[in-house]
Amino acid sequence: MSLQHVTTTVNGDRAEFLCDTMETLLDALRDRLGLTGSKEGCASGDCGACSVMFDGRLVCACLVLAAEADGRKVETIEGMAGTGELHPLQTKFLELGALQCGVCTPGFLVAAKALLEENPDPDETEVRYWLAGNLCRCTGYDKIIRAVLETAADLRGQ
Amino acid sequence: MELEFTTRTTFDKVGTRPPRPDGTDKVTGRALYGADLAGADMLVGKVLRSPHAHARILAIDTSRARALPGVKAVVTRDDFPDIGPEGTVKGEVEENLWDVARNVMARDKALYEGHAVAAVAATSTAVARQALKLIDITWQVLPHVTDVDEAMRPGAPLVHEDMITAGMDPAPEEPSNIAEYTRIEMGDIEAGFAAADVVVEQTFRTEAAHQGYIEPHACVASASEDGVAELWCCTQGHFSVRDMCANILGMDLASLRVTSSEIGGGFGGKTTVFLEPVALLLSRQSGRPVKMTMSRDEVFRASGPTSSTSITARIGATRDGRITACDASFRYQGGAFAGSPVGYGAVCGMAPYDCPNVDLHCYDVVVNRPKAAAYRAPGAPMAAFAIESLLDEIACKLDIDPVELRLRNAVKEGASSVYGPTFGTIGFVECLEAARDHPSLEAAPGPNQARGIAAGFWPNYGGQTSVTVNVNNDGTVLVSLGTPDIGGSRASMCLMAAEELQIPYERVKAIIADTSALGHNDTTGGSRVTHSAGLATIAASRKVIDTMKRRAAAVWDIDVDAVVWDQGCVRPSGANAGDHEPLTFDAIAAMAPATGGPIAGHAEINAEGAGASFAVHVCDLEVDPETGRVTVLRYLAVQDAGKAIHPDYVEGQYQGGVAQGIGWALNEEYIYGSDGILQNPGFLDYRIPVASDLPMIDTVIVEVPNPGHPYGVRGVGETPIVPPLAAVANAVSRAIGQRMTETPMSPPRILAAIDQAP
Amino acid sequence: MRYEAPRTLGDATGMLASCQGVARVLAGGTDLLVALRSGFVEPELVVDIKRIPGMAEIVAEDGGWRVGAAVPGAALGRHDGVCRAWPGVVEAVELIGSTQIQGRATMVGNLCNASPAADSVPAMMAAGALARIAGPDGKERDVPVGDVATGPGVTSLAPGELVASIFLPEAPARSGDAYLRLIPRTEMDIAVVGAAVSLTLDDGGCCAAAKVVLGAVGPRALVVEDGAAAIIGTTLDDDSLAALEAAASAAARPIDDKRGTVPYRRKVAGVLARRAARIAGTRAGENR
Amino acid sequence: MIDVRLGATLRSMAGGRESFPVEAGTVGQVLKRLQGAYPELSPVLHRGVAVAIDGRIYRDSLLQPVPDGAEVYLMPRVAGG
Repeated sequence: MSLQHVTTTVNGDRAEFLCDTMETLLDALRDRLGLTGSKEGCASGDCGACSVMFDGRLVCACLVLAAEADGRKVETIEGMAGTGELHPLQTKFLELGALQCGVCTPGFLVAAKALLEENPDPDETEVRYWLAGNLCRCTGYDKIIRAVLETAADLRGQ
Repeated sequence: MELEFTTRTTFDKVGTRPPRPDGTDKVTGRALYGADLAGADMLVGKVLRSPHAHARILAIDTSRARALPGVKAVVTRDDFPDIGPEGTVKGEVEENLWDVARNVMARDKALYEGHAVAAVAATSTAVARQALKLIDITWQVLPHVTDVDEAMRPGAPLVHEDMITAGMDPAPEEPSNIAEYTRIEMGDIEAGFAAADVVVEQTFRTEAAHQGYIEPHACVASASEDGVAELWCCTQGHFSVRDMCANILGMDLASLRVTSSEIGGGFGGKTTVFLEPVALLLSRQSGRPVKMTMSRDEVFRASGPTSSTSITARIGATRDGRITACDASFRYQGGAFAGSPVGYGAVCGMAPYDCPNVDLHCYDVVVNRPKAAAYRAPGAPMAAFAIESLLDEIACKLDIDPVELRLRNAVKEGASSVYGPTFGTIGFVECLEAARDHPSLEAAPGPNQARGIAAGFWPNYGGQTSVTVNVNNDGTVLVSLGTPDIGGSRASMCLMAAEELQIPYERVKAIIADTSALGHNDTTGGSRVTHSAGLATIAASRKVIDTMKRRAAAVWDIDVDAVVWDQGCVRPSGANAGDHEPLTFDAIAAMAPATGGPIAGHAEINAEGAGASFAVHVCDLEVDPETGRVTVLRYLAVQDAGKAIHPDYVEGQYQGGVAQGIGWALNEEYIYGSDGILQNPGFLDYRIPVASDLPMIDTVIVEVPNPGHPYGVRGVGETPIVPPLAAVANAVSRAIGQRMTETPMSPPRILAAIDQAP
Repeated sequence: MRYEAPRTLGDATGMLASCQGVARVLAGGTDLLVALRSGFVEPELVVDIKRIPGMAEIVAEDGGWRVGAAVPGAALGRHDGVCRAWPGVVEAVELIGSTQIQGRATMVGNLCNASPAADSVPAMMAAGALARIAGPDGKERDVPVGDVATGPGVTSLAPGELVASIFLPEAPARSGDAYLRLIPRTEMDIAVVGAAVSLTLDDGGCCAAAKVVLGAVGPRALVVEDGAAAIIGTTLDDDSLAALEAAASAAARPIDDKRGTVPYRRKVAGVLARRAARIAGTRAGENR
Repeated sequence: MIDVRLGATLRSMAGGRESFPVEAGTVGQVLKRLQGAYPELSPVLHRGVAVAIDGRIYRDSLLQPVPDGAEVYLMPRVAGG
């Protein structure tokens, strides 16, 4: 079985790997590049734990073939914090206790960041529907939704 | 236990909401969970699972798989030692190891669809998958049964041909699928019903739910030639994993070191082993590290969901709403092995109420489904569904407010509980009053809307715990715990250590140590950790203080009785102790090397004194009368926490339990076809609530201190999932004017009930 | 499995045609990757069409819109022209999965997956959409969207053919469309029942033309002629909507499965058709 | 003298009898003397029990003192999720 050579950009840096054509982007990120912040919760696009940005669009990395990443731009949770500084969403999640076990948290953060970039002033319903593809089994979502709404307000300077 | 205390009520740090010590790693993706470890030369392990609900395994031929290039190990039932029905139990395992060993790998029969029958380790996932296809099994398919009531009928297919019901006098002569019968009796049931003015009776059914943790089971095993092995896995209890694996594989406890990874949710489902013994065997056979992860589909088919149940209950009450009698039959299936939580369910259902006459019959039933594991307050939500629904029916019949009805019957300190002992200090009445007085009850339900109220109870427990508190020379403190942190317990332990040591919270860090670093720790579960690990952390911190007092006294050359611990400093106890400047915590820490070496405290305890926890939930919802769809509009969870150490994570437990309970009530279920095959082993059709399904979940933390803990802590994790099935059912029933008696209350079921309404 | 990402439509159809074994087209991949992962399909060849120029574009054509096969739902939902003309089609596409799925899933993929419960198909059919099919001989043909899926998982596409785009025609003045589905949750589920209605009002506010299409109540999306007849010539008053409801329930040919029962689907098909017609009517009234 | 009572859950396993008097000063002594004096309790003890003393539940504390005249119940052991 010959492997596919893929050259891509991950969190702003050029990345290269060899992969089987059956491998998903999630497999490649985790197993080829050692970026294990994106989690596999279902491998069917139903839980959102592997949410990443793919050429500027929010996607589940488990539903993208690794080979598709050639020449594309991938952004993962590992690239969310600046140098020595957390993203405001990350800070707010910590401040409000918006995580328990934490395994869904990277996916929520990537998805929430995408939301605020597109809609800086979402209401509660918009946040809930935008994040409906991210399953959390611990928190009942309450503190997560609050954290996103409060971060949005902070970023708007309110 | 040697720790002497009076429960304190004023705190400096406890009750605040600082960020958790493990938080930054979790928001940046650095935290390592079960599937995140990679080792050099690591193999991939995969399990072959039964496609049949019930089948005898006549032969297993692995020769074609072994011949496939890249396959490094293949294990089947033949590779497991026979531990015998009594087994040699080392360590603190409480599960029946004979059953666990057979659940991990099928022996003569596959007992459910998904039951493991063989496993391989190979150089890649693709090769491992290919190898599974090359294992040839000769099956003799047998009749199966997956429904609890059908399994109890005479003539039902027998899951275990030789199972004789325990607990019956005289013992039955014929085998059946009833593993155990238990009867719980108090008072005079006939007199109780004779005294009743109103009697309600119903049969209720609940379908099995899965814990639904987002992280599938995963582990990495590495066995070396000298018989020593290491295991990394996501678990609620790595000491129990060590004990179970060692016993199943015939190893010494000291030869197996288990490290718990970060854990992506458990809710009781990660209290046993599935992959771990198999991975150890594959590693032993191949001489290489082996990683195994379950797919989501395997999690549903082959880990441990909760029981499905069938409950017939009858409650009598006087005209003024005093409960006089309750009799009930609880039928819980525990999957393919004995051990459903029927007994807990039965006592938890009635525990909140002062009912003098009780007669409960409990049946633990086996069926061709995966072995049930614990799920948050095991057994209690289903029983509460039945009991709290009947109380709602009584409230409707007598036209009494449902909170008022419960207040009239609520257990108080000194009441005798249905499971025996007299209640100590409890906060049920306080919870009911807080719910009654909450502003969210002021809104009157609109058309097609209604409000449902239900209560819940969980006894909580303590258990064995070892904690070490190490003081560094710079005055920072490290707490080593042996209880995996599922929901923020490291933050709570740091708060309690900081409170005792009177140092800033930021100066305390906590880790989960592996099995070689601490004495035995019971599993994280039963809502025990904040109570028991908290007790141990406090005890260990007090030993640190004792040592610090001795060191300061020695430096001052005065008697240790002449110093006191005050505001994070050691001071002379009075004028005649001499004139010494107080020594701060940091100063004594800095002097440690020169005053006798490292300062540490440790505590190895068996925590007792767990305080029972009660909750009252209020659910407002709307039913679409044309489609049967339910929209939850408002939800209030009131619960006694004793003392909330870190209120964010207490609220989080309430909200999380509510969300799981709402999911179970409305949509979550195991759906079996007539072929005994699970039809919805994925998050698409096993419908756990998504963010847009739920409203904000209001919480009220009631604090009636538990006298069994120095800070008054009660466990909080289990109780919040007990009331929601009933709270939702009571609301739906009131909205449509028809009593709902089955979960899930899916749109088709509600529409059918509406169509049947008079 | 061979993965190819051709740069022209001709290359794509050529690869598909010359493949001896199972070949699959990869657009959004939200169905294909799940099938691959579960072992449900084991293709010899996967042809990724996203690198073909124009595939991810929406262009104006004859007063309507041509939507490329690789346009994800997220892009369609942000296209003002399509949103204005066919809000029902857009809402149907946007109901497919989560935000993450919307970043990938395409209308054409939803069509070619040929699920009886596909959300966008009834809405496209009600809108009179055409699928442009490209073949290995370089020829293209346009067929009504309703003719692509022939049964669960089966399409009328010949070997080597693929659907290159969907044409949404010009929306007539005073017209409106709507799509509703029933799922137990609010998101992330497969439709238990879906109902699309597209209609046009005359100057007097009477319904001059209508199409009613149901999803998930038959082996493929069902056109309910009797339902349309029940509202044409009416002002969408309660009685005509009740007649539409009855016609939709009567036309439904559902099965019992893990997602719903026959009587439930039958009843809800009527309810949703009625509700969708009311929304479409309101939209038509606002659309001058 | 301590009057050990069986919680309702266990009573049916021991022939229905509720009360078992023993002389004992600790939980361990209670269990040992029950075993010797009341053979009908062996299925209960074999199953594993927790002991409630004046309303507080002890699972494994054989050394726990039992005050004379205390309310002592045997109960099934409780775990959880």
